[in-house]
Amino acid sequence: MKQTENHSRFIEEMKERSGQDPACCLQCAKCSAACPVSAVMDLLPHQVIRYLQLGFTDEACKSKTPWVCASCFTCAARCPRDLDLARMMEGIRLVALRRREGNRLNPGELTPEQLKQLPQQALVSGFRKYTK
Amino acid sequence: MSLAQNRPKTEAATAGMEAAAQDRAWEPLIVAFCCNWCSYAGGDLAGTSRMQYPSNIKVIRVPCSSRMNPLFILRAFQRGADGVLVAGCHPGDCHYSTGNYLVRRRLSAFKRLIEFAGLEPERFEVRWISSSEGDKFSEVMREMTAAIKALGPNGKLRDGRWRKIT
Amino acid sequence: MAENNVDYSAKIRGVVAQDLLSGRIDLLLGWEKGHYWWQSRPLFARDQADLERLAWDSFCAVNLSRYLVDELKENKKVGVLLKGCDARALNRLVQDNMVPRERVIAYGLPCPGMLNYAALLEAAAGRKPDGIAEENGQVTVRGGGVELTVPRDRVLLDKCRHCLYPNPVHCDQLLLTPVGERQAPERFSAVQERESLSSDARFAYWEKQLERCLRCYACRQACPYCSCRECFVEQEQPRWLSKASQPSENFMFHLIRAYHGAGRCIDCGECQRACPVGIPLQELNRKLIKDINELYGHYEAGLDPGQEPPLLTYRPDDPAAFSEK
Amino acid sequence: MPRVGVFICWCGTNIAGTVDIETVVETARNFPGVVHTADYRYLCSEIGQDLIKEAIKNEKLEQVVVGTCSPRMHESTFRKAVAEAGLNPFLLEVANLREHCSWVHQDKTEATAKAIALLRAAAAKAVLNAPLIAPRLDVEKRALVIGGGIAGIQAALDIAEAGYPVDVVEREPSIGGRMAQLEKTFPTLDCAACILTPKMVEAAQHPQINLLTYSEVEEVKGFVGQFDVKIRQKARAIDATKCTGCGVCYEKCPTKTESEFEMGLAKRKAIYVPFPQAVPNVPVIDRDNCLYFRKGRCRICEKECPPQAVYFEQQDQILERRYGAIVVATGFDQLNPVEYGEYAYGQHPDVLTSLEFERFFNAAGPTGGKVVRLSDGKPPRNVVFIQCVGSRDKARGMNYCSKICCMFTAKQAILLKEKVPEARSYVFYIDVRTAGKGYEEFQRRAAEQYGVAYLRGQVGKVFPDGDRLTVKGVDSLSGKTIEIQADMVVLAAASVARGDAAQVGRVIGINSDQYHFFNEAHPKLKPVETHTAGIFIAGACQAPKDIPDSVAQASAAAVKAVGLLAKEKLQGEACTARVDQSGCSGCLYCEAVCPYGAISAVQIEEHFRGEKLTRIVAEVNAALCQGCGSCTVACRSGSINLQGYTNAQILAEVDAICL
Repeated sequence: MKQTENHSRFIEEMKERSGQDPACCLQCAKCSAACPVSAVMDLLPHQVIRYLQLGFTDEACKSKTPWVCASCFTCAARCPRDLDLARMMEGIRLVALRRREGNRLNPGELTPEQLKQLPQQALVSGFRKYTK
Repeated sequence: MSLAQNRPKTEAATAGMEAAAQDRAWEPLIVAFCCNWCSYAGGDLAGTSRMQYPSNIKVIRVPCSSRMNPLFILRAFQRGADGVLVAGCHPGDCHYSTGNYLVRRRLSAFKRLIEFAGLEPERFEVRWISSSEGDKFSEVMREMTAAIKALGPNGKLRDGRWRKIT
Repeated sequence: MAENNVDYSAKIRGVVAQDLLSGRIDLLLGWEKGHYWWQSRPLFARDQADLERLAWDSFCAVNLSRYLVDELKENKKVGVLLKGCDARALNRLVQDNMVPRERVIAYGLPCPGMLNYAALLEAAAGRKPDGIAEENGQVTVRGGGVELTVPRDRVLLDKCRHCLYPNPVHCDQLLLTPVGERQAPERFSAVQERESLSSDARFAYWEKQLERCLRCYACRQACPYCSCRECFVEQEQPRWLSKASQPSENFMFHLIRAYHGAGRCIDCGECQRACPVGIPLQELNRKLIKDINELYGHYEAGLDPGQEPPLLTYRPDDPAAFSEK
Repeated sequence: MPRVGVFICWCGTNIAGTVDIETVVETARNFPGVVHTADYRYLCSEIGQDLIKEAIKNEKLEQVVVGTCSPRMHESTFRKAVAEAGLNPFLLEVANLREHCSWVHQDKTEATAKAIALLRAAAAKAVLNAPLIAPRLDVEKRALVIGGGIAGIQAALDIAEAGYPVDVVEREPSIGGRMAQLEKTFPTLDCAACILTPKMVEAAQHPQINLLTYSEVEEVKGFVGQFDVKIRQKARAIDATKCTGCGVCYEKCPTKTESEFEMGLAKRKAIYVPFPQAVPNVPVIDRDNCLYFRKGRCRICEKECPPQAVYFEQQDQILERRYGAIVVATGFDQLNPVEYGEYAYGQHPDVLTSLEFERFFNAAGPTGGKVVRLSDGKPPRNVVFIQCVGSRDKARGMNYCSKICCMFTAKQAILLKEKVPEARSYVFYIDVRTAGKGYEEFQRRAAEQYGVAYLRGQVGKVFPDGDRLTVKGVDSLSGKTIEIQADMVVLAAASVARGDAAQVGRVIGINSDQYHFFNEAHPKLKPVETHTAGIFIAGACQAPKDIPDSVAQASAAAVKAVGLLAKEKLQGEACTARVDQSGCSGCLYCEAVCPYGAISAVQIEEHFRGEKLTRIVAEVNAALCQGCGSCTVACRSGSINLQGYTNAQILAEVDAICL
């Protein structure tokens, strides 16, 4: 288990931002079973939580999963421990963005076609999710 | 050595506030009357489960919350309590079957009366805590302590002549 | 009323004299004139001579029911004159088993409200009045050769101003014709006014009121619900409170005095009338009446001795004045 | 001032670790009346108790104060010690320095200061303690068992075998309870009926046992040794003394309705016995469905009944009886998983709860013992078992583990393989919990010999897909999402308290936890006692429990009840209310608030100015008084006081704690 100060600070910050404590997770994996986008995740949601429980925060951040999460809240509705996974994913994203002091989405990288084709709402949501 | 020594025994609330500002060591005294069967047992469970709460709370055991004579409450304020709590079984769960139903009426009327006389509502509370609610016990104690700390020392209903004897 | 009170007194005397002389009652509790014209004090009549002094006028404020408790120890059967509030006081005492109802003959006197000497003084505008006359809801104050007339409502006792039951709610014999309904002003207005203040302002108000208390216990002596054989304030074991007139002790006394009337006080106002230093004691009693009515349903003490006082009963779904989470 | 001794317990480091014992003892020396102080590592030990007894004798102590654990723990221990030294046991006061102090505070200075305050209050109260004598009460030598399931039956048999008469009240028309609904029992695969039925018959035939089936407890009054109970015996509309149990009536009855015993999967008649082995084998007419009761015509059963036992006019009877002890064994329910929309329960006939599925194995069950799909009557190929449906679920269900599901699921998977050899079972679980003799071996057998696939993970959703069910889940160990085409889905729904448990608890006078399971008096040391003396609990009404545990607890409860019934006299409550008649004005407000009817009016004579007067005052029946003290507050003059918690004592405590 990784217990460095850096890792525990990450967890604490994530807990504070999301209001969710990974320690409450039973690892029943119901979130993963219910997740509609799990097919395109490299780690299943419960595995991300497991990494957090064990202190592998870098692995959790490197994973595509928090960025793929569509925040549909199915996991939150099903979780028997009343954990809001979607909020946790959001927490991981926020902390990760602040840690790296960078954005995962640069407006300059979007082609004019993309900008034209994508609905406004998607752009706003995208920037909210991938930039700090 | 006793916390009580640090507590100001002033007549009026305002004087108490000033004293509190000067004396940062002020800690409120809260007297909690707990019924033997539910709330006192809830306190025991909080203990067994090591659920921490401020030491400002001092518990007096009564057989039933319906043993609570309002005079005991006034006496506590008179002698220097900054807050008083009465805790009993949840209505319907009274060990003596109906005690807390009567208490609900008695102490509702009394609480409003002493508030009418000028006491802040937070200073006198009634809560239902069962023997299995150790967590609620400690939480109520934490909440009450925080609320009284925010209010400052109680000067109202306090007897100015009354001092520590030892 | 004052105009005709001689006639009324005579009429009352006629009825009760028969009962007293025939031995139906051993004693009659009524009123007689006191040292001053504006005072009527209790009369304990045992014979015709005593009865001659019986008076019924606008100053018979003293509640006679309280005297039954002691007088019934020495007399088998006692007759008592009851105004509206006195009749409810009798119910209070009967309900508390302080007075065996069957040993009392209650003579009902519909009451137009009693007058307040202080208010008359005020109405006399600086002159010392030496008598009054009453007609058609007007009171004429005589004094220093001048007569001033004011509406009767203006010179009523505080306790009578809010009276809801001027006619006795029960009696064995009604002696006079019932008075009409009166428009009583909202009795909780003073309480509501006080409730709107901050805690500190309320405390300051009561601190100021209660610092005058002499601990003479006149309020208790006058009160029909304070019927204990031994009052908690006088107990030595345990000593609930000390004898000193000291702010916190005064608060304790008055809060508990009022609390002991919770669900029992008939709101007759005798406590406040009896108070020599003018503490608004009725406000504390009314606060309790108001709250208990709001929380646990309307209840008027003294109307029906068969109805259980609200603090002696409960409903499982009662509301509370504290959080029940 | 009486001579007071103060004794402080370290409780190892439990108190001494947080409370500075030396300072506490030093301070206590100056409390009013204190002439002796001592402290010891374990005051409750024999040496510790001797320390107190010696001091009482040597120092001529008149009052004893101990600063120890909670009085709810050891008050009686120290009372006994004090009594052995010749003092009245009620001349003892306990300050709770452990549960209410050392265990809940960490700062040593604060905890020490609080310990002193608590001890000072106890000493101030002790000074005013008076010797008390508990009244001696009669014991009615008869027990009541509420609930006729396996726990109730066992408790009744044990009490009856000890020689005491027992009444068993059962709400349903037959005893047997949940166990009667089971086909086989884990971990031995005994047939449930084969082991239960003999016990049912034994109970019915035992000369000391009186079965009151189709009956409910309506009111419990009184107290330990003398509970006065009202039991409603619902009208069966059958004269049980005539009925031979031939069954002609229900064969002929034209009205069908859902069978409760079969979980609604089969029909029963309006006149019925719930199951073939019912005890007593006397039918009941269900008045909500009977044509005669609904519409005033039919009466076929009456005409057909050979011994003329049908008796439509029969009325409910109220039985009033006194009991010395009560055992509550009212059992449990299975959660209705309809709230869990993702499992499609109620949306597809092949999604079942485990209790429903159990009935499929029974030869007398809805399918005649064949495991088939309700949708098409074909045997299932793939069966998915989902664990923890509503258990370990603080969001939508119960926070606790239902304890029995892992085992009954393994059992059902094994039974399935035996009935339908080609069937394959999949179990989605969070953890497999098999604590119990032979349990682990049993579960492993399911996995190893019967090929049951255990998947550690949960099911996200069950999709009704044509005539099959698509189950989407995850195996968390491999991190693979799993999709199974299932023919049946069995939900291990949580075991929950009976729907009306809270209400029943109120009637009986025992309290329950947040889930409405009845509370034991102590989670470890008093597992079958309740907080109400003389009332004991057994079986799944206390918490989810399997059969061996229920039976063990039932026997434990029976021993407790027998121990009570065997007593010549019981010691009543010593801390009872007492009236000072000279101060009592006879208003009897105390009588109005007394929950036990312990206060009544009495006429006394008094001398007043040379004359004899009579007046009414209140009087307390100490045998009835339970010491709640509600009366003391209704008494404005303080003329009724509670011994052991007098007005003076509580005021003294308040004063001392505020010092």
